[in-house]
Amino acid sequence: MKKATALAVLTAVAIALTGCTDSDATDPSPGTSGDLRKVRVAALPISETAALWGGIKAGIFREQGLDVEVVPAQGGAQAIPALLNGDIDFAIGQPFGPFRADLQNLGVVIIGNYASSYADGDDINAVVTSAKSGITRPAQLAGRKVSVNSLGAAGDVTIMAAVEKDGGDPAKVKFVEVAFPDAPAQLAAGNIDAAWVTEPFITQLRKRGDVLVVAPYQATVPGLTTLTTITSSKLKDSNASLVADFSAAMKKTLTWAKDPANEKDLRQAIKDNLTLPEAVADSVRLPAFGWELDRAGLEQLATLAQKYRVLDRRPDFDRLIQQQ
Amino acid sequence: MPDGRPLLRVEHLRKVYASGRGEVEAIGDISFTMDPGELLCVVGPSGCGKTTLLKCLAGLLRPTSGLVEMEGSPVTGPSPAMAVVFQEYGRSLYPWLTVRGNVELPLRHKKLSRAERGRLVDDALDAVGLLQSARSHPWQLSGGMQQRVAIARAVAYQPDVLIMDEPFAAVDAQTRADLEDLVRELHLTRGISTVFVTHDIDESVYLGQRVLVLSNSPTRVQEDLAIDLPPERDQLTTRALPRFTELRTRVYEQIQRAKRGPVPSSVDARPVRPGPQARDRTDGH
Amino acid sequence: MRKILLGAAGLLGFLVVWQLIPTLGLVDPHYLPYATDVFGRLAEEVRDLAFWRRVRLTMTSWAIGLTVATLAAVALGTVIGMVPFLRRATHTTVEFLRPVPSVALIPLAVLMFGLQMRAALVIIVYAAFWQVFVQVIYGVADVDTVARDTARSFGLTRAERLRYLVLPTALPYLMTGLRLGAAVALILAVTAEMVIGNPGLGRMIELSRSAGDAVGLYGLVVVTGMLGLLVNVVFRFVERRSLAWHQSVLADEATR
Amino acid sequence: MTAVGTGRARPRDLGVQVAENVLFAVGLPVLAVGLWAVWSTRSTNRFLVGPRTLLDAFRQTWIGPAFADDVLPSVYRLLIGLFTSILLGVAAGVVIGRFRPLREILEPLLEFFRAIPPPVLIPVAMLLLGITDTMKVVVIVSGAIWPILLNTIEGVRATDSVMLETAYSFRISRWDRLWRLILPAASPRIMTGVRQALSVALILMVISEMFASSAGLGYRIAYFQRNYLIAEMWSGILLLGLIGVVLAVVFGVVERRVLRWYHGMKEVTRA
Repeated sequence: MKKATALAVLTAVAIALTGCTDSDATDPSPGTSGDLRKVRVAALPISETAALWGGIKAGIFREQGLDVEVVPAQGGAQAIPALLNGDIDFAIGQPFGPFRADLQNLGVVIIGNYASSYADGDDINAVVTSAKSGITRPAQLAGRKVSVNSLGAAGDVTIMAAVEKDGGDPAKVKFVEVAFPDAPAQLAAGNIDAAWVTEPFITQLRKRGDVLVVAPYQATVPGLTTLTTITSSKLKDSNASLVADFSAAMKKTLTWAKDPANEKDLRQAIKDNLTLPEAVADSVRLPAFGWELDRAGLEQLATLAQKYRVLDRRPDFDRLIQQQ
Repeated sequence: MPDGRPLLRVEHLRKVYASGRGEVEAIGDISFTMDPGELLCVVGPSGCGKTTLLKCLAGLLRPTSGLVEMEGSPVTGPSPAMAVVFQEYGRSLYPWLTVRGNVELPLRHKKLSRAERGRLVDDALDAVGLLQSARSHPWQLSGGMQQRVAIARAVAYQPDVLIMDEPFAAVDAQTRADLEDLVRELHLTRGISTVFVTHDIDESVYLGQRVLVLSNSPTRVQEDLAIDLPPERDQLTTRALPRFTELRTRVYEQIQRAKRGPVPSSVDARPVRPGPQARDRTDGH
Repeated sequence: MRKILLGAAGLLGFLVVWQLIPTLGLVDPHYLPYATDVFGRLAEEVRDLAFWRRVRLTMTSWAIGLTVATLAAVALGTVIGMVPFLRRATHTTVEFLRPVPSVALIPLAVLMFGLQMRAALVIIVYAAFWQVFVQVIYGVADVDTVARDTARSFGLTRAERLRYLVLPTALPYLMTGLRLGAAVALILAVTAEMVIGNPGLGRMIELSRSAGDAVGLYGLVVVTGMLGLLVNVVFRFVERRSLAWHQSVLADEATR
Repeated sequence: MTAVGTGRARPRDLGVQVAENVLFAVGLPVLAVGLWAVWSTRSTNRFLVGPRTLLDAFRQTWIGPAFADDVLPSVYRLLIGLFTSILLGVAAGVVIGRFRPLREILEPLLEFFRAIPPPVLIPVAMLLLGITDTMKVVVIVSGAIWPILLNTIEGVRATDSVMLETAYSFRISRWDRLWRLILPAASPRIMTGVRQALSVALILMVISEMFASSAGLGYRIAYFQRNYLIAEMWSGILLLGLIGVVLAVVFGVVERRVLRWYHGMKEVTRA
């Protein structure tokens, strides 16, 4: 009886396995990989990472003698410790990760930009509210419950700045932490009054009739960087050539990604690496890619963060920012 | 019960269990009556369905056919006029309750004042000599004392009939003798009508006013024997009486005959489908 | 047979109810997708090698974690259990460390090991260790005093006593600990992947959630349940076997 | 404890005995903390802290408003979740345990639900209920109820047949049968279930807050970690540990009270 069951299960598995697919399989790499240096890069599983995926697929890193493995990280919280203990070599993440790491003297450096918001036009993130909330301008967010994906980062800092700029009391905004994908449901359920979200959720929310209150980056620090490229100072000192080669490849990759001619490849990279619906992958608004850091913008962000007591000190920018 | 009607009447009682391999007849055909105030012992060979009979009397089992009547009305379920003392005292007393709690539990649904209830419990515990152990838990007592608690519980319930299912089968000989005397004493002083099921011949003769010998497969009443021993009995002298020995021998013979099988003169012996002998867990030793 | 039929009826009934809830519009299918969709997706998934790779990753960290925890627990448990002095000396420490929820260590594990499997292993080992350790201590303490005295009077060495007396007595306890530990280890293997983000089924659940893919999410919940069931069934079987062996050995000894 | 090594059977001075017990109880922890303190002065690992730093951080972080803002709501949700699980688990367990066909129908289903690693229910609960306190309590219940439910079923099912017959024969009321027979008889198993549920509930309290929260102990610890506030993070781990220990102690006291008869009986049969 038992044996028969086991046999049946085995047969079922065997039948199921014939004609298997493998969605993880990567394209066979052209050229040799013999003398490539292995590099592990942590990146968030979001559409912005398309440039990195696309650049790897386009062979830009291989040209520099690098074999890149993208390690999906949940956030800077996991990436920076991994960076420090040598588990990964580089990470792409929001600037507050390195800010805080620097304040704790952890030895992290920003070696370049990755993506920025837009100084004009539709931005890549925004505060959205339901039509019936009656909120139309940033000042009205005071006293309301606003969600951000991570407390104590660029989201709440720039929203507070936008509220103050509009004449509201920034201290009265009640921030709660809600992940971007959960925000639409929370907004609809009335658990929050407004949500700070990125694409594709802005489009999704506006389609159902919700209204855009403000794009806080654009309103306070236009063109503010959203994602930076970081590494540990230890790696930078001990293996300067690797850092230089990686930086060169990143620079090329981001230039490649900025070229509208390559947009199709970028969107294909999103489809290959994320489980997003096809239509969303085709319509999601991509950020402004670029390698050159806007140090003034970052310093301004840190100033605001200090002002709103999100950071209690100022990072040492001369040490932290080492544009390659 | 001055009208002289029988207290308990059993007529053509039959019980068949449906089991996986066909039907098993535990009781073939039993009829007897019992008068108020009587102490009736039921003996029979192992596996003759004594426990089944008892459960039918107590209303715990529904007979397949036949009738059990208590004071003129049929027994269809557990009756407030009956109290049962089970063989497995360890499993019929609740270990999480104290001795007092165990005795009091069945009284909770009787409409009694708290004081009245307390008096009944005290009285019953006193009767079995356990008043000073009232606050102990059953498992802190010896086996014999635990069975006394079970008897006290039955006595406090104030039943018209006390039904005891091989209550002393699991205690040592000395304790057993003490408990037998306790049953005799309760019967004499309180006049409680008692049905006492046992497989021990000596015990049945020593205790009973009447002994009902059951036959084996199909179970019927083999013999209904009056025990004409004096009501005042004690372990030494009564058991030494020649009459005691005679009665004992008589019951013994009947049981031996019962074991050999159905009596040929039986009119009611119905053919039974072959199957394993009905055995109650409690009879299976 | 009746049991199997009734059980199957129960499962079927559950699936029908599940299917009906979104069909009747009681819950938005975006939040509770149709059972048919979920199982359809599962049927697709099991033909995808990537799915099996994730299962393997999760089960690998589970297996390594459980093994390390068991070895450590058996070694420490036997030593501490056999030496009354150690047992007394470690009692408070054990009673303090045991109820510490292992998930409290997740942030620490992340800081120490980042995204590596080791971060998950720290948590798995910590949780599974106590389950096995406590059972081993019970088992070793359960050695019959008469048997122990007999062994001593015959001049058995410590090693011999361990081999012929302590281990056979403690084995069923160890198996119980192993069963409990295996279940806990699986819970934490999946949890660690969800929270830390090291690859495996747990991270896939988190990804499905953030992608708003309810069908995939429910499918993965079903898969983890099946894995849990499999682990339970296998370890319960092993435990029962070890108990049977234990008793048959005792019976053997008695007839000799 | 054992028959071996009772050479010194003569009654000893009570003071000496108490001192010895205390020494055994605190000896190893004191030794460990001492070693830790010494080690921390030499260690260069920036993610580990010494006992002094930890204690300071603990005082500064948790004694004050954070206790009311983060700790109490977490503990409150935990307790609500636990009590709901016990109530529902025992109630359903009694019904299912007493009614055999129901039990047979539900058994495989319940086994499956128990086997699901409870944290994977968090995303499901978030989908169905949104990110609310109710969701966190539901998550705790949906994980903690299974050990209680299954153990109650098992305990109720195994109620001794003679005890049941006794109850029937004395016509003990349904109510008394439930409260004075079935529940006490199942109580050792129920307590086993509750003990397992305790650790599951604590895990779920933490994880649900790490996932979907802007307050609470779990969120706070994750927050400290994200901001590299190492000593504060350690203090959070310590606090969680303390909550675990307090829960275990309270449970131990309750269990000893509820199951006094059971432990007493076991001791008697063992002797």
